[in-house]
Amino acid sequence: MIVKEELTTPPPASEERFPVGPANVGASGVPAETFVLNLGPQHPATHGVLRVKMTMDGEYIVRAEPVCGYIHRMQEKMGENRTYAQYLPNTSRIDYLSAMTYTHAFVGAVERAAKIQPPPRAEYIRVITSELNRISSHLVWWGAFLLDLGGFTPLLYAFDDREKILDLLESITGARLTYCYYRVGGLCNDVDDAFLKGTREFVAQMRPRLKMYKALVTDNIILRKRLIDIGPISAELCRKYGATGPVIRGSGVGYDVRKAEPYSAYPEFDFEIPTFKEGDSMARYLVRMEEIVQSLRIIEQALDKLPAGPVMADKVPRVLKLPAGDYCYSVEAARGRFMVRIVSDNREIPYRVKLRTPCLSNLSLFEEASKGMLLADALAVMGSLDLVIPDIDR
Amino acid sequence: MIKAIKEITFGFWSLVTGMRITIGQFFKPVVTVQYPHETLKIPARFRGHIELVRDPGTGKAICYACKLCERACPSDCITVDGVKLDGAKKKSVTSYHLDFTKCSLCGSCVEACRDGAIRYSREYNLASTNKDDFVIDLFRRLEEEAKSESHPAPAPSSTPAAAVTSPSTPADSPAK
Amino acid sequence: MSEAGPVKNVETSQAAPTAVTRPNPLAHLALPFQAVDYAVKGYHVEAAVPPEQVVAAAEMLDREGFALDTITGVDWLADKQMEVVYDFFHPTKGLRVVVRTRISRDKPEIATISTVFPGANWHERETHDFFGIRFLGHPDLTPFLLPEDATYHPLRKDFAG
Amino acid sequence: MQNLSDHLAQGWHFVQSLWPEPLRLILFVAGIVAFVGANAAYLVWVERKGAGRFQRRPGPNEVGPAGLLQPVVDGLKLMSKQLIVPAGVDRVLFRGAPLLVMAPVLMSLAVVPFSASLAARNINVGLLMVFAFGSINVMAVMLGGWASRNKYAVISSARMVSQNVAYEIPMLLVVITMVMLTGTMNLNEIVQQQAGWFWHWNLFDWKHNPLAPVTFLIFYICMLAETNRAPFDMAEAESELVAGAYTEYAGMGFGVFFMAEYANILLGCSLATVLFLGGWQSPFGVLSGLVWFLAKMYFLIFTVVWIRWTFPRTQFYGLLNLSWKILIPVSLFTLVLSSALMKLLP
Repeated sequence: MIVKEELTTPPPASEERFPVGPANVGASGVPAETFVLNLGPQHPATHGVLRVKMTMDGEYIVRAEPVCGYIHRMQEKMGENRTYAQYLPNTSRIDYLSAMTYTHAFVGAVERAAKIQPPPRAEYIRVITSELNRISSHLVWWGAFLLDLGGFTPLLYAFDDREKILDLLESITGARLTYCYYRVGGLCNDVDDAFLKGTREFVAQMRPRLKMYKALVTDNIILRKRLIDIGPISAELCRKYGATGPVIRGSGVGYDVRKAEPYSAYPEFDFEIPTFKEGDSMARYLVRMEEIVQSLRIIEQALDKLPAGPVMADKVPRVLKLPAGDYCYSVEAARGRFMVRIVSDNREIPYRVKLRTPCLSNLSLFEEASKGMLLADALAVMGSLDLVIPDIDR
Repeated sequence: MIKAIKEITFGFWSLVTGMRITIGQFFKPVVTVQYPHETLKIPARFRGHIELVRDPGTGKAICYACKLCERACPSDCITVDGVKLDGAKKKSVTSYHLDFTKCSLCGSCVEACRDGAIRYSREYNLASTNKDDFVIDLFRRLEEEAKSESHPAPAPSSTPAAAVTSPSTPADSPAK
Repeated sequence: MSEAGPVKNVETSQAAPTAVTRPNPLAHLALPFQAVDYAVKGYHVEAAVPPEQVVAAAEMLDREGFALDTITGVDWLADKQMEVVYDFFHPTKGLRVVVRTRISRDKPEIATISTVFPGANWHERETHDFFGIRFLGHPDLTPFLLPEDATYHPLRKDFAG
Repeated sequence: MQNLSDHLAQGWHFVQSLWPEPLRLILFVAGIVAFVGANAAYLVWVERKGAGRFQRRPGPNEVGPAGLLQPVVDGLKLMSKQLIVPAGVDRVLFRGAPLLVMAPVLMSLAVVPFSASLAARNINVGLLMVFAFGSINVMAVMLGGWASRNKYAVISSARMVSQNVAYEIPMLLVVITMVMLTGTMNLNEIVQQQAGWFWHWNLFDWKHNPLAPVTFLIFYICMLAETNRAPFDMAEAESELVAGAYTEYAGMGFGVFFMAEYANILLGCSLATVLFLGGWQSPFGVLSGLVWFLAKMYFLIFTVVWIRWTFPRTQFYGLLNLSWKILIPVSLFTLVLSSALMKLLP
C-alpha cells in the first residue's frame, strides 16, 4: 500500500517524522504532520478501480481526492464509429447494474430524433424491465454497502433475491447483466406468459423479504449508530455539484427524472418519490429501500394494465439516418439522472455521443463532504453514494 | 437519562431480533446450486456464442456466405467466405471464423441474417488456457458434428435445434 | 421566480410543433433564452451566447437555483469551430436549460465556471482531455480520465489513431 | 459417565504416584498445546460451516466428508507459504510478535479446570494469572502492527490498543465482583461452589447478585472486544484496513496470529463457563464432568460465530463510548450492589 517513491528514500529519524503536532484538522492551516494514504485502485471498499488519495492526520481525513480513469474505455469515441444499432451493446456496459435504463436512454434519444413512437406494449414492457433492473441494482448496493460496514450475511440474502430477478430477465432477454433487449422502435422480442407469472410471484415474494431486511438491518442499533448523522450532504452542496438520484433525494430535494421530465409510460402509473430531509447516510439508505417498494408498485400496475399488440413500431428504416441537430433524452437510472445527447449530421453514424452519468457528479462532492471525517465514516459515506466506477470513467 | 435507557433497551431488542432471524435462516435448506455436481436448466433464449444451423433437408449448412452478419457486427468478429459450386445457384460457405474474444453477444448478426442460418448456442463452459481456442471455425465444427453423427448412424439423422445440455468446451473441438 | 410555465407533455406532441408560442420561463433574464419544444429537443430553454458571457450566464442560473448537469464539447472541423454546450437542470422546478457557445478551433480557450459551480471542475477537465479546450482560471487542468502524461485529444475529428 | 471420569482419576493417581511431578506437567503441557492446536484448527471449520449455514449455503464440503479435512489442508497451505519479511521492517519485533501472541494463551489455559481432576496447576490466584497474561497479547499484536511499517498496520494497532484498554476495565470490574462473591481466586473452588442444580450457578445467584445475567453479558461483550471479534473487529476491518495489523504477514506468521485469535476465544469462553455457568458441574446435579464443560464452552463459541455473521461493525468511537459510558458504570453498580447485598443478607 505504500506509495512507491516513499520506499526508496531512507526513513528519516523517528522523532522528526512524527512530532506531536496539534490535530487541528483542515480548519485553519494544514496540521503539522499528515501522511498520504492510497485507498485503491486495488481496495475492497472502492467496488472497482477507483483510487482515493487521502491526506490524513491520524484517523481524520484532511483531504480526500478521488483519482479516476483506471477503467476508462472511451465509450464516446466508440459512439462515433458505430451505427445506432451497433452501439446498443455498449450502452449496457456503461453502468452494468442498470443496463436496461441506460439502453432505454440511448434508444429514446434516437426515437426522439427520428420521431419514431414505440407501441404502448413495448413502452410498458420497457418500464417493467427497467424497474426490475432498478430493484436488482438496489439489492447489489444494499449487500455491498452492508459488506463495507462489516455485515457479511445480508449480501447473501440480497443476492438470493436478486438471482430471481436475473433468472426472470434471462428468460426473456437471454443475458443476465448486459441485456441488449431494447431496439430503436420497440423490443427485439416479446415477453412470454412465464415471465409475467414469474414477475407476479417475485413481487408477492419480495414484500415479506423486505420486512425481514428491515428487522435484520434497518432497525439494528449498530447500523443506526453507524449511519445516522454520518456524512451530512446539504441540498445546496448537491445542487452545486449536480448530484442526482438517491443522493439529492436523501438531502430533501425530491428530484426524479420520472416525475420532473416524464418519459416513456411513467405518467400512467402513480408512485411517490421517497425523500428524506436529514441528508445523512441513513437518509440515503432509507431512500433506496423505499424506492424498492415503489418499484414493486410500478411493476404491479404495469402488469395489470399491460396492453396487447405488437412490440415493434411498424416502419423503422433498416439504415437509420437522424436529421441534423442535437437531441437529448434523460432517464432515472438506479444511481441518478442519466442523459444521452446525440449530435447528428444526417449520416447513419452519430457525429457526437455525450453520456452524462450520475456517478461522476455524485462522486465529485465526496472531496468536500469528507473533510475532517474519520476513515471508517468516509468509507461508509462512499458506500452510501452507491458508486459504479465504469460509470464514472466511461 | 430516560432517552438513553430507552435507546439501550430498544437497541438490545433489535440485536436480539437480528439474531433470531439469522438462527431462523440457519435451519432452512441451502439455496445454492453445487455447480460441478448439479447444473441449472438453461432458458430457451440463452445467448451462447453463435453456431451454424443445418438445413434439415440436405444436412448442409443453410448459410450461403452473403456476409450480412459480417457487416452487421460492431466489433468485426465474423469473417465468412464461400465458393460458388458449379450447378448450384447460390454460393455455399466454406469457412466461418468467429473471434469470440471480441464478441459482445449483442445479437446483431443473428438479427441481420435473413435466412436464420446462425443461432445462439447453449455452451457456457468456455474456460480455456490459451486465447486462440476462442477463434472458432463454426463451419469445420458443423462438419465434425455431421461426420460424427453420420458415422454411427448411416442415415443422416436431422437434429432439430437440439438443446445441447451436455456442455462441450471448445477445447475439445480443434479450433484451427 | 414565478411558477414555471406548463411543461410540454411528451406523448401528446408528436405532431409538428405549429407556431405555438411557448411561455419562456426564463424570459426575465438578460440573456437571449428561447423556449424550445421539449418533445423534439429534450430540453425546455436554450440560449446561444458568445464565450465571454458564459460565466455571467452561469452566475444567473446559479442564482435561479439551477444545477450544472454536464459540459459537452463538439468539434466542428468543417467550420473550424469548437462548440461547448452547458446543460443545467432545476432540482425543484424540473426545468432543463442549455447554454451553447462557439470558440475558434485553433485557439480553443474559454473562461472556467468552476468558481460558480464547483461541480464543473471535473467536467471541464474531461472536456479538456478529449478536445484540448483550455479553461482559463481552472484550479488544475491535469488529465482527468486519460493517463497523466497524455498530450493527445482523442475526440478531435483530426485525431489520428 | 461418572465412573468413567472416576476411573480416569484413579488411573491418573496411580500414574502420578509412580513418576515424579515434572512428567505430569510435561504431559499436561503437551495436552494443552494439542487441545489448543486442534481446537484452533477446527474452530475455523466451525466458523466457515456456521457462516455458510447462516447464509443458506453449505460451507466447505469438497475436501473430506463435509469439509472436515479443510482445516488440515489450510494448515498445510499456510505452512508451505514463504515467510516474507518486507524491506525496512524491524526484524526482531516482526519475527517476535507471532510468538508473543501465542505464548500467553497457552500459559493461562494451564489454570483452567477442565474437570475435577483435569487441571494442570491448581493455583489459588489462578484468575489473577489469567488476566496478567491476557494483557500481553494486545501488546504483542501492537508490536506486530508497528514493526511491519505499513500505514494500515499502524492505524490498526493504534485502534487495537485503545480498544483493549477500553474493554479491560469493565472486564476486571466484573471479575472483581465474582471474586468478591465467591471469595476465592482459585478457579477450581469457584467451580466447586457452584455444585448442584443449575440454579446454583453464579449466573442465577439471585440472593447476592440479582444483576448476574447483566454481569455475564458484560463479561461476554468484553471478551468479544478483547479478541477483536464480531461487532468489535475494528482492528482488522477488511473494508478499511485490509488485514489490519497482519497485513504484511504471510504463511505461518499469519497462521499463528489466526490461531492465537481462536485460542483467545477458547480461553474467553472457558473462563465465562467457569465463572458463570458452573464449569464442569452438570445442570442436574449428577454426572458432572468434562463433557459438560466442553458443551457449555462450545455453545458460547457457537454464539461468538452467530454474532459475527449477524451484525455489522461498530464505529470506533461508538465502541469506546459503549465501554466508557455504559459498561463501566453498570459493572461498577453491580459491584456496589452485590457488596451491599452480601453485607445485608449473608
